Amino acid sequence: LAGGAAYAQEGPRGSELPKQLGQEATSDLEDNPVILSAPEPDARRIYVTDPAHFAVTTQHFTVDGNTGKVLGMVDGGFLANPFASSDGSFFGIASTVYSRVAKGQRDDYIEVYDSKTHEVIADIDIPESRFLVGTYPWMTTLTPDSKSLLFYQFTPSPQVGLVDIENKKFVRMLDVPDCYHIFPSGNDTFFMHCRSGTMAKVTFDKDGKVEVKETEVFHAEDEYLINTPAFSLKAGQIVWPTYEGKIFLVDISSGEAKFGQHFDVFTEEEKKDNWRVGGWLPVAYHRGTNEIYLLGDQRAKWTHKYSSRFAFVHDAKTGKRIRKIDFGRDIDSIAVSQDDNPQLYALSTGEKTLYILDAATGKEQHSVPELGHGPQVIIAHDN
Amino acid sequence: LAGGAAYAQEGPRGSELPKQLGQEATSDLEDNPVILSAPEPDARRIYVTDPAHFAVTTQHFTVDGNTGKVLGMVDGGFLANPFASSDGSFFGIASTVYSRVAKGQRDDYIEVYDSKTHEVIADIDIPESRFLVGTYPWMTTLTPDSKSLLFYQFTPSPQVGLVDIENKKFVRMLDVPDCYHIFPSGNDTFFMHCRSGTMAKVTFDKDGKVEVKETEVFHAEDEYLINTPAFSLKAGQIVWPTYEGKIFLVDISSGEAKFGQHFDVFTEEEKKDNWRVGGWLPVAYHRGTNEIYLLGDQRAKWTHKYSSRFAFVHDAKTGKRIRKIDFGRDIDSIAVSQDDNPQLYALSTGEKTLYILDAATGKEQHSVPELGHGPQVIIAHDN
Amino acid sequence: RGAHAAAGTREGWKPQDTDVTQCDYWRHCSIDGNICDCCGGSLTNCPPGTRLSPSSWIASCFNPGDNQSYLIAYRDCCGKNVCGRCGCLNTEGELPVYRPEFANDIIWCFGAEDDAMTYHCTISPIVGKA
Amino acid sequence: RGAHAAAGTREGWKPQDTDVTQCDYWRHCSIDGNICDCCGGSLTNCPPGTRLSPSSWIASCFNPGDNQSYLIAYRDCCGKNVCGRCGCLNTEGELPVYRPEFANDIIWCFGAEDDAMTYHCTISPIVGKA
Repeated sequence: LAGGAAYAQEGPRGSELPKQLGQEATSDLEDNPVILSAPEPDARRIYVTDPAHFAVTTQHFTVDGNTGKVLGMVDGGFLANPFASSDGSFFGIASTVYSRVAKGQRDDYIEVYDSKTHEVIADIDIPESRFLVGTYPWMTTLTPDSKSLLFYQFTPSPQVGLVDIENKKFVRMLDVPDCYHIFPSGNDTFFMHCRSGTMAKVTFDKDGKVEVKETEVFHAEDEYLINTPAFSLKAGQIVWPTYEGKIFLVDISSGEAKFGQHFDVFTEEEKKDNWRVGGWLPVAYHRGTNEIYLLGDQRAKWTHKYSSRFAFVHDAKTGKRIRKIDFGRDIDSIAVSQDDNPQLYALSTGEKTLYILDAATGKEQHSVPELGHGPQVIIAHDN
Repeated sequence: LAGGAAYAQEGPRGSELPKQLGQEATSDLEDNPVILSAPEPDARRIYVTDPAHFAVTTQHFTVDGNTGKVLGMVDGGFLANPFASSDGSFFGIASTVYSRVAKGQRDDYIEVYDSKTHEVIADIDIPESRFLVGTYPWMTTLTPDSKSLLFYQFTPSPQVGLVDIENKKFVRMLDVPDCYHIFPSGNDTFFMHCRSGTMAKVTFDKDGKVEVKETEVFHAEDEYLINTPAFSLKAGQIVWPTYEGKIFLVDISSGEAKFGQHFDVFTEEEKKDNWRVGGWLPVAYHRGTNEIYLLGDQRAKWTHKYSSRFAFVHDAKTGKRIRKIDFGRDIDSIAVSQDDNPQLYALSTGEKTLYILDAATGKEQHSVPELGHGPQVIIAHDN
Repeated sequence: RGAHAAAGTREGWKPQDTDVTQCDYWRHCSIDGNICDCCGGSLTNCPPGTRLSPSSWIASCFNPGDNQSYLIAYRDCCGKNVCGRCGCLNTEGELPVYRPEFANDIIWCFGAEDDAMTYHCTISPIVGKA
Repeated sequence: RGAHAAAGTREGWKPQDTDVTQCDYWRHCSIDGNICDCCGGSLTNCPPGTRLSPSSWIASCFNPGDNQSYLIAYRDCCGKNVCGRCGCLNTEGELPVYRPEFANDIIWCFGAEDDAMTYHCTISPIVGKA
């Protein structure tokens, strides 16, 4: 045993089968283990993102609403933004990692996964400048044809990054005004909401030429639009609540921003009883029935990001209340499946648990515990 | 606003001050914030490591036993091993990170921190082959002069990596027999425990020539030595309990392995009442008083890694029991400070809380909650 | 409190001015993250090994101790993974992201040394009377 | 159970053979980590996107269903961060690291594709009767 054997030229990889163990380490099995694939996504396939209270690694769980089972998961870096193609073929994240856990060399990238195998089908380098903020769904958005991805940059100046998903490469940064969120209405057009209170229509061509057209101001300065509106890419409809429960509707399906008739979810009486909006994703929109779901509770002013125990269901057209759902617990985020018999997904960040309810009756169908450290976001393909 | 400004040649870094905010973002302050330094370490400066149940990032908390305050923390990668220089000037970790969170390019490295500023004073690349196993303190060990670090490699074959901490560079891998753990007795000599039940003395010279000498077998095959013995580098004393509470003593201070008189912590009667060892770090050794602390409880066989509610204090020389401490709660790991008025550190992985007791009376002095997700390891400089 | 950020309650903000490590300490009225005092820093200083951000979001917080309101310029301490201790989410006067200087979901490490942009904890220095 | 690995209890191992997602399922008698069935895999298959390890540690587990003991060859599914669901620590017959083939603290991903060595979850296939 004396003497050090020449250390192999190509260093050890630390993943080889240990020579000193030999056969004991690899047994023949009665079972024949394989790596599973998730089923083809349907309208009830959802992804739950755990930003883990600003931790440098995040988890993105694939959940089947029909069974309440976790189908798989992918890893993201710091404040990774999830996205999912409307045709269900892929999903992905815009992510940020560092060479030494939370310091050293920063690397931003887009990772795209096959929605069944969860294998990486694209890993696209982007400039290290995507906006690092609490996870809002509409800051990183695919174009309707799922061929391009748009991500927001806040500093050094407002820009939107264009990524060619199909050819797996970053294209360019587009200059935009001091505006936020990205709502595509076409494959070369998206809308943003600006500090001034307007909507900006941004059009870009193959050579990077950008045209910007802002609408008139459509909400008062003290009508604070929450950071996490509901948006249906397929319907071209933005449902944007304020802290106090006023709903602004912006229809971009025509390629122009058309403001629908805004309405208040809470009655004057409810307002007097301090009913207000509250949660991380407190609003969801069901395309088929044109119904809006809004998380609300009796609460003091400035508690707009805390959980709520009730969801108010309103008709987007008439603004009328249709029903009210009592969760009987604190819920931070909601979403709905877009099928004709929709499920209501209700996520408790504190309990790290997703509750799956029948959206019509409010009856609980499944609960999915242990979803990371602080899950907050729910997205779906069919949107 | 029309037209895309030329995208700056040297891409945005995403960390600049946002131009669109200007002054609003940087205010003059009444207070004058600075970055603090921790005080000079004393015997009660300890480091608590949170392997976080096999997560790819770990946290290593610096705690002051005197005040029960967290003084700072450093980030590690997957199953990072902590170490601390016996002179208190630095501490560090042996760590493993990946380019895409948990996959992609693996990078193993040693990071060394100034024990006051917690700034990185060395970042040393090593082969990507350090042993990935639950965190055992004595798999990564500094030599007595704190100038070299030795880390264990399990695969492709048993080797020990030699790192020149002083000159901040990896030196070489040393071939060793099928043995585990690294207990240095000198700056060119360390002891290991082998599968065969012997201790191996490994000596290495400047040119990498390795001499190995094994002792006789010193314990029976069914006397299972736990993975986390206590070791005093300064006293050259290994305190190695078995699952059933038999203590083997190995004194390497002379440069040879001298087996002391082993003894049983539990009496025949206690054994009949199912008293057995249990915990992650269930044993601690106080140099000055030559006292051994061992976690134990009434438990079924094969529950050796689960928590215990009691610590048994025995004199290493005579084997006699001196006292028994009742924690009144489940404790997974213990350590003691080496000063003359020692503190007993009792860590609950489930509660993520460190309890700091007077080692003599068992009286609780401080408790330090919220230490990550699953803290298991406690180390100190003065050892 | 678990490592989970203890969000404030629907009852609303009821500040105290005695314990800086609690989420209801008056200066933390619009903090979103971890109190640096619990991470090796202090009310107004960053922990060892972090990078101090020169930029900040602001909020006006009422001090029950002297019945005055003060402008707080929350500074992030960056370059380390999140501290995980004393996690708080308070939103007194917190505005949406399109009013960034009042928005506390943003990683406010802009301008810190080494381009540090990972979030560790937050300090609550005073600018002056509100 | 929280994400914290639910260690077995001092009372000892009391296996059941009805619910594979619980830590006391008989095949999990010496598992240290997460049950793949809770992570998108199954009792004997890895979740999507992971890498199946060809190597394993082994244990003999008693099946209360048929009063037989079986040799289980625990295989890790690798290449992703830890699943975090259904965390378990059981140590029936678990031996120290110097008897590695019976030791369950080791990351048993040796030989998996792409040199994957990060731990995600564990499956419990049978080798045969013990």
